[in-house]
Amino acid sequence: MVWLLVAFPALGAALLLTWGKESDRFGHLIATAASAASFVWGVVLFVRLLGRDHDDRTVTDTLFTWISTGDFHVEMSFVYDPLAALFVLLITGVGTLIHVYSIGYMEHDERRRRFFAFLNLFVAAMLVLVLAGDYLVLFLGWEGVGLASYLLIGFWQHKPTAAAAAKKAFVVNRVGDIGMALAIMLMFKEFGTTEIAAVGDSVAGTAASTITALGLLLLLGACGKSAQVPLQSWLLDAMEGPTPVSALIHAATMVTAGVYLVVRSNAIFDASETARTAVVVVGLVTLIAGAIIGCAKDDIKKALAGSTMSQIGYMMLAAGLGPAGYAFAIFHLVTHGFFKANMFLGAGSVMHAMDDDVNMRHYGALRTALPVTFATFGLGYLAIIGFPGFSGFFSKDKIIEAALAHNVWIGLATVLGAGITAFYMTRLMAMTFAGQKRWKDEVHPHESPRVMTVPLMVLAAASVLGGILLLGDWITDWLEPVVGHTEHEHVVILGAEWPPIAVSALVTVVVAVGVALAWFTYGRREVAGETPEKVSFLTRFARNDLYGDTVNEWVAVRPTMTLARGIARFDQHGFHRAITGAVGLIGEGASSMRAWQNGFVRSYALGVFVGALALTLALLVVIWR
Amino acid sequence: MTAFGVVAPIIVIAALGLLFARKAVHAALALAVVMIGLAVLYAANGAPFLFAVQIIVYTGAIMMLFLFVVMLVGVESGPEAVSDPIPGQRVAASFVGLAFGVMLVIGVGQVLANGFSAPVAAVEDENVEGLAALMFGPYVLAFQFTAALLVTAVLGAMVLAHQDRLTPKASQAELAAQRVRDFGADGKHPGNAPTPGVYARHNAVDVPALLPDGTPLESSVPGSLVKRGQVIRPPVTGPGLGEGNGEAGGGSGPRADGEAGGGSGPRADGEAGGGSGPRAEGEQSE
Amino acid sequence: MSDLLSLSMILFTIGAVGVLVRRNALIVFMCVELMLNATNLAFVAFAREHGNLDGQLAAFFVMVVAAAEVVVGLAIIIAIHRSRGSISVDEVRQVRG
Amino acid sequence: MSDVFGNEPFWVVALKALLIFVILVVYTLFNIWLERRVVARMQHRVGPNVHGPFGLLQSLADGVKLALKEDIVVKAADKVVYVLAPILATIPAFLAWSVIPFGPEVTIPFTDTVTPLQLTDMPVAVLYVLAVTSIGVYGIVLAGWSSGSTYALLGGLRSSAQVISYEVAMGLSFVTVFLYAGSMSTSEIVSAQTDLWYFLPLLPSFVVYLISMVGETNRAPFDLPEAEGELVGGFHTEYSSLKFALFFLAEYINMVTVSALATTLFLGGWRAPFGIAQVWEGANEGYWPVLWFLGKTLFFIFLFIWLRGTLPRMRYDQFMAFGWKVLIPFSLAWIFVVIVLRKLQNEGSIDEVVVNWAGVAVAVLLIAFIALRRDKPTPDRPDPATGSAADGYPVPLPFDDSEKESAR
Repeated sequence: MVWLLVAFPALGAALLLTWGKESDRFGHLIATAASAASFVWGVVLFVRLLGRDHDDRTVTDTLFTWISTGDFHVEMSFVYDPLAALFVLLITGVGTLIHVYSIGYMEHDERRRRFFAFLNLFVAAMLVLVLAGDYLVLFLGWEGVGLASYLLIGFWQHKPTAAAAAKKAFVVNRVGDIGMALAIMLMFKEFGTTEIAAVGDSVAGTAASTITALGLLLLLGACGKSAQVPLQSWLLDAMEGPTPVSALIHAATMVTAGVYLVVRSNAIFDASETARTAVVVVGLVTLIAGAIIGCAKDDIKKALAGSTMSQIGYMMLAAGLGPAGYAFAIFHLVTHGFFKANMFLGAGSVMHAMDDDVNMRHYGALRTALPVTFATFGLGYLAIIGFPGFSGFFSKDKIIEAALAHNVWIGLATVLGAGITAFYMTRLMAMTFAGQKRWKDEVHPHESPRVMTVPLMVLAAASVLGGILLLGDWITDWLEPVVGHTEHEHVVILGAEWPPIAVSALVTVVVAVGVALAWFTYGRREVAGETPEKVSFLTRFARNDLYGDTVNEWVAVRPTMTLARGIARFDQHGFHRAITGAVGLIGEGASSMRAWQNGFVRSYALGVFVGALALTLALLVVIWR
Repeated sequence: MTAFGVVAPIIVIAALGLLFARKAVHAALALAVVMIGLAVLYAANGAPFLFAVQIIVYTGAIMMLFLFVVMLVGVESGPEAVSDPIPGQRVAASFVGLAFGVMLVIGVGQVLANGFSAPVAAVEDENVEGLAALMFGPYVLAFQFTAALLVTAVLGAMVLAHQDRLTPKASQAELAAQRVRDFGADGKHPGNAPTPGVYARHNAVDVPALLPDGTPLESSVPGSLVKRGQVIRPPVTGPGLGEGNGEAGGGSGPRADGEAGGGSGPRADGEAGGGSGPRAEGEQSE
Repeated sequence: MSDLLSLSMILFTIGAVGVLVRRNALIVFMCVELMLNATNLAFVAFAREHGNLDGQLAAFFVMVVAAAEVVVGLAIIIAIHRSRGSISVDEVRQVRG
Repeated sequence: MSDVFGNEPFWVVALKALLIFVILVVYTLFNIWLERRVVARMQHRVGPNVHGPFGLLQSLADGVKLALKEDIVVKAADKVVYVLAPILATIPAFLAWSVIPFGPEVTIPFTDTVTPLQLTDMPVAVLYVLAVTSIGVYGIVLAGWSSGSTYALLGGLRSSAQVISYEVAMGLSFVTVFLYAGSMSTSEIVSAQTDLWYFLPLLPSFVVYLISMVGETNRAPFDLPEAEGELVGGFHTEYSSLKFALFFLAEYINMVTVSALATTLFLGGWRAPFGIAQVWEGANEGYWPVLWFLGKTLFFIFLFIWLRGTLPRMRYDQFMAFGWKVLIPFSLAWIFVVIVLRKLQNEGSIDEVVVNWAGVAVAVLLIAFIALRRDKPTPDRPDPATGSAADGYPVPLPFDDSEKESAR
């Protein structure tokens, strides 16, 4: 009955999209109920799975044969295993909270029913993605997620920027999809199957180069969906969508699909050192790049988006570490899902209070005006910077530890990343909630309604308590059937073995430095009401998203446009001429033959017989030869 | 091959008749002869079932349909004009036909010269069963398709030949009621028109019937004959009829009385106006 | 065998010439039927020569298809006659009702 | 089907053909006389009783008179077709008889030759009869067309449409017989009826056949092509003398043909009626079966005459609707039932005897049902002859003098 998980939101989406206007009044409730039902069912299944034997925690639910042609068979099958179970809970749980939040956030939007339909569609697609037992089915969910994100980012289609952002997200994602599609085709060619388990079994005994190619292609797909360098540029623009969308898609779920893909394909990555290294490099670069971008943005959502990039970079990096990191990647993914959703929704709450102004330089001193938002946001903040005891502390710590054990320089880079994270998050907190009020008098900040704050509270609680999952190494244990056993590795720096507590201490110190720097820069000093123009090169660099768009423009867009123009010119002057010339020729020939077209049926019959005669003659000639 | 010797010339002559017949009906008859002849050949060549089907389907159904259409449309379709509107069509057609025939002869001759590998072994006794086994075995799909084809063809023909009624068709009861209403309104006789009298000098319908009292019933003569002025008066059948017919309305004597008064119901009414005029004409032309 | 085939060829040729020469749509149609019949005869002849019944079955199918064709064809002729008052194939020169 | 057919000496075939011809012509003369007598009896008349014993030679006299009448060829007629039409109507009528079995194998007197009492037979004999009948339609259509008369044309069209329509229902009623007998050859169908005549297990088919055979022969109450009130004489309005006689002959032979076919297919052909063969061993041997055969045929002829004497003519559209919308769908449904039964039987799911007797039981129930329905009291209608119908005969209303006076 795993399919029920998908069925609820899918049905909700279908219902809301086809039902007429009369469902405007209660459509959002249907959608929320569908999502909640899916969550409840997810919990039930999860409990059932807990009750099973440690090694017997995989439930396969085959619905029907989707494709059957020749030797190629694709079953429409859902695999419910520990990894998928975690994801299901995260998606439906956070998803339901965001549904609830959206009831308040989108209250005055005319097209609220449609918005909820898209949300449900997204949840359904994401569930298909994580439950898929076959890469082709996974691809179905993958594309469904892409579609839903396109629809949601561009939900306020009346804004040209939103429409452009949606298009950009769609196009960039397609680049990643090419990798994904090629990977699936390669699997079919090499293994004759695209079933995930079967592919995992077939990896042994396949040429290393093939596996590497497969891993790199999958990584390309993951980069697209998870906004990793070099396909990161869409994520920042995607903040044009309604804030719940940013929370759901661009923080908690969709962008994690890439991480999921890498972890799910662990068999492939385990077998290829090169692919793993590529993943680590991509993760590391994204981690630092995202963090730097986060430092320079004045737009609260874009700052958070940079943070998301950065955090997903952490997960990617962890996933690239192989069996040592898979479980921690997922662990961080879950905790990140909690606190990032929390903070995005908090940002939404702030915007709600500030009449949809997103510029942090117009905020300040909101802690008194928005006490609940401030409190929940603050908890999320503590979680993300890794304040000891909070969920982010455990999850990030584990990744840093594993990275240090893997390679000292990579580990140190992740430590640096943690410091930068602390810096920009403190900056964000300080600019938003601390200091003097900088908003204009006509703005009257007010706390959001209960329907929005309750999800915030729940998510804040989860952000704080997420670390529980690590108790007694539960999560590594839980995921072991899927990703293999996680060895506890020892961190060795300068020939000496560092105990975990020492690593934690190091990280905490670095984080404290970051916090202090930010606090002294933004908390204690007056923040300018407008974005300063005279800034250092580094700041401008960061503000412009590290010139990611410019690079894209020069590397991809310009050459393509030039090529297209050349082809168009050739088409105009070459092909067109040739075709019109041919047409003219045929036309003249036809008018000279028009005399034959006399309208008499019998003349045509004569033609038919002459033709038959000629054919028979030809036949006879062939026979005689 | 005695059957062939007898039938083949008939078939060829009939086929040529199809080519040269002036009237469509003659052509259809010629074709029917061809088809029956072919059926005989089928029967003589181990295909008794085809023999029956050929006659029932081709001769009985298809050609009958042709005849129907000929009769429906053929009244004004006279013989074709002598000159062909397409220049050179006849010559070209004859040439192409001849070339085609030659080609066929050569082609089939080629096949025959190569000979057949299979021996002549027609299974005549199990003809029907054998055909059934083939039809419902390997060819069952084709058989089903022909069924679909026939249904489609019937529907298509009905659509093509159908003419929509603008008003609902009057039922028998309505027609009867209308007749009675007409009778009530202006005395139109509700039954059949009376049949003409019989006077066996020649074709007898141009003689009006006589009422029991000896007067001629003018409405018994077909209207077209009256228009043409071909109505004949019986010379002498009753006393005084010969001289009495001229004064129609104002007749003298006791019989005129009876006519005017008794008049035997509605029929007299109907006839009174219509009958007298034409009758005068008829006399003049006679 | 060759007798039957010769007859079949003669009939086919006559039918072909008839289609080309006659102008009455009905007779043209009959000539088409004559050609079909000629092929049927060839089918039967070959069936006998090969000693199996497939040829006869083919002839049977030809008959069925011919019946369908005639039904529709005659309906078209009637429709044309109704709209143009003529059934000469030479009259039907424009593609409009 | 015996191997004898097609392999007999020429003189035997010629003799049999001649005999069939003679029998048919004589039978036709007899039937005409019979019809006149029976209809007369039904109408409280006497009928022809002057020429010959019981007036038996009346038909012969009429025939001679008809043949000697002036032969008129209408001016507007298409001469060739006009002459051809009656011949086309008559020849197929005779041809159909070549496959009708009159009796079992017999020895020709004064020789040693043993031959079946049947001109020939073929695997598709019944279809052959259908085919020949459909050629006979040409005579009617062409007669109607070539006369150059509107009445004749309409009568011819009507007639051929009628015959073709009812031929379908007729053919469908044959199908069940073929299924039961496993053959389309007349002789085998007869021999398949040794134990049980098919009219009982196949009663619905039999009824359909009875109705369609009347329609097929243009007889009352389906004699629409010759509906005198509408079409004068129908397709033969313009015919006279010998040509008309040929049409007349064809019609009566067709009647006998369909009767003989009914006998062959449903009433056991030349087999002696039930009971006789059990009592008398030789009933089905020698020349006796011819008697049974002609007797059964005569029964159907009587049925024709009876119908003519009883029923009024139907309206044309009702008649066609009945054929297409009642008889044919019903036949199809019944064929389906029979096919299912035969399939079950062939697979051994049910016993043949059970099927047969189930059919018989259904038939008996049907007959009983109809009979009981007839017994239901009909609602009282005002008797048109009130007051003077004491002895049960209707008489005209009492003449009222006062009315007559006022009319004057």
